[in-house]
Amino acid sequence: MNVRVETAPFDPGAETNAFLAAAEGAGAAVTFTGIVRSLPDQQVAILTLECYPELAVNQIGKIIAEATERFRLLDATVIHRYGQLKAGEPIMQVMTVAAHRQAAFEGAEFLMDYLKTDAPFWKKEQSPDGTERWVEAKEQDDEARERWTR
Amino acid sequence: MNVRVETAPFDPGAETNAFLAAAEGAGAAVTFTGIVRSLPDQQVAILTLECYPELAVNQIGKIIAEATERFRLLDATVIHRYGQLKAGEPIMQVMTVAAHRQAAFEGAEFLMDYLKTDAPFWKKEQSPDGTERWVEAKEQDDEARERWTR
Amino acid sequence: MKVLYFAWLRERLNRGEDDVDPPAEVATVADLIAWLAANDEAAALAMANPKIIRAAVDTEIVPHDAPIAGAKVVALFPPMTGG
Amino acid sequence: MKVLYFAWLRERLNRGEDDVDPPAEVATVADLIAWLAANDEAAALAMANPKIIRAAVDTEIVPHDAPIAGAKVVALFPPMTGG
Repeated sequence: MNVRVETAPFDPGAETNAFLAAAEGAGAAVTFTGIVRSLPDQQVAILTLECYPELAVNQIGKIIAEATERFRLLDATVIHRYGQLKAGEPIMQVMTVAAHRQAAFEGAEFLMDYLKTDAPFWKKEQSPDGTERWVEAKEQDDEARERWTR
Repeated sequence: MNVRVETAPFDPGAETNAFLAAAEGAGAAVTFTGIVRSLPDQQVAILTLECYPELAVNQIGKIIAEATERFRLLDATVIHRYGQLKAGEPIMQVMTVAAHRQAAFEGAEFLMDYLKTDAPFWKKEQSPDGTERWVEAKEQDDEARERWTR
Repeated sequence: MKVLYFAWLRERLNRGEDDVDPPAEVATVADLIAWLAANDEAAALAMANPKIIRAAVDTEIVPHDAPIAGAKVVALFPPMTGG
Repeated sequence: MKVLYFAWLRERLNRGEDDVDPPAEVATVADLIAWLAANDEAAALAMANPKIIRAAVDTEIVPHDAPIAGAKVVALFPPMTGG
């Protein structure tokens, strides 16, 4: 299990390879990479992630521990950046490995759903013209998380 | 969209990075890597994948086209090896990218479920003592695929 | 017409393919399987349970009632175990 | 006791933290929010709708009825938007 909350950029593929190298005997690995999105009708020049790092490490550790037990993951890692990011840059990455594909997929989705609502990061988007806005929490993210408690 | 059916080993992280580089403006990317599994109670020294390559390329192309349309994927790639593989080696990799995480996850799971049952590969396991056995198709794989038709 | 065999079907027949020229009344995949089994003891054993045999005609997966007229390559194989 | 503010709460208050020494009857997170609002106009405006404020006490996320006695750091922040 590994949690990294940091400002520095990371290399998604290199992280996946390092994660896979440590997971011998496993059958299925899932990597999710979140990238700063810029849509034609909602252009983002800079995404600023504010963070409460001590709480983030604590919360993410708990979420990984729960996912690991629930889905019998052999290993899981979460990398989450904060600070100023440009469009196209990786924001965060979740990696899971398990004996079977369903567990690896469900573990990664569980981690993502909880990270969206329970990890202390706050996104502020700056459009190319300099306008800033805080990203609002989405009801659908709460719903996505709720499916794991049903 | 990219389909590769080949015997050569591939580098999972390098493939993810190449895939991500081509997918600008996207928000969510999922990579699934299937690895030759060797469990203590079911040790596998060599996994031989038999393949009908012309049919595999054809079938995987159809499955990707369906996933792309259904989940509005921005891009998807499937790499599937055949021939003799050792425990711990990557067998195959599915990569999807979409604007939102749910689509990227569902697209990758859809591709995996269909690859298990509809792509012409046949696995034969050889244990360390040389015993060989063909892997049997699993009912649960048929069920996993069926969920997409409900 | 070329008939390809894969996996344990190939092993049980001890060959990867046949070149065959079935008569016109062999119209479907099911007919072809029955005809192959009728003409070869190993095929009769290997395909004793036709239900578990999957088929492709000219690199398209098809059901057993699919026609084979004009086909260049028919492939017969067990359930797939890819991924 | 240190109180940390994040995201738009920090911006609206124009500061990232306060050092406070609330009286003993300020027993819970809800009490603390009400007490901060009662003593500061900017806080009153920023926390006008306490329901949307989340809280952590000593790096544990807690509900509004959680006690704050003995806490070193209480953090107040809007709903999280990570991932």
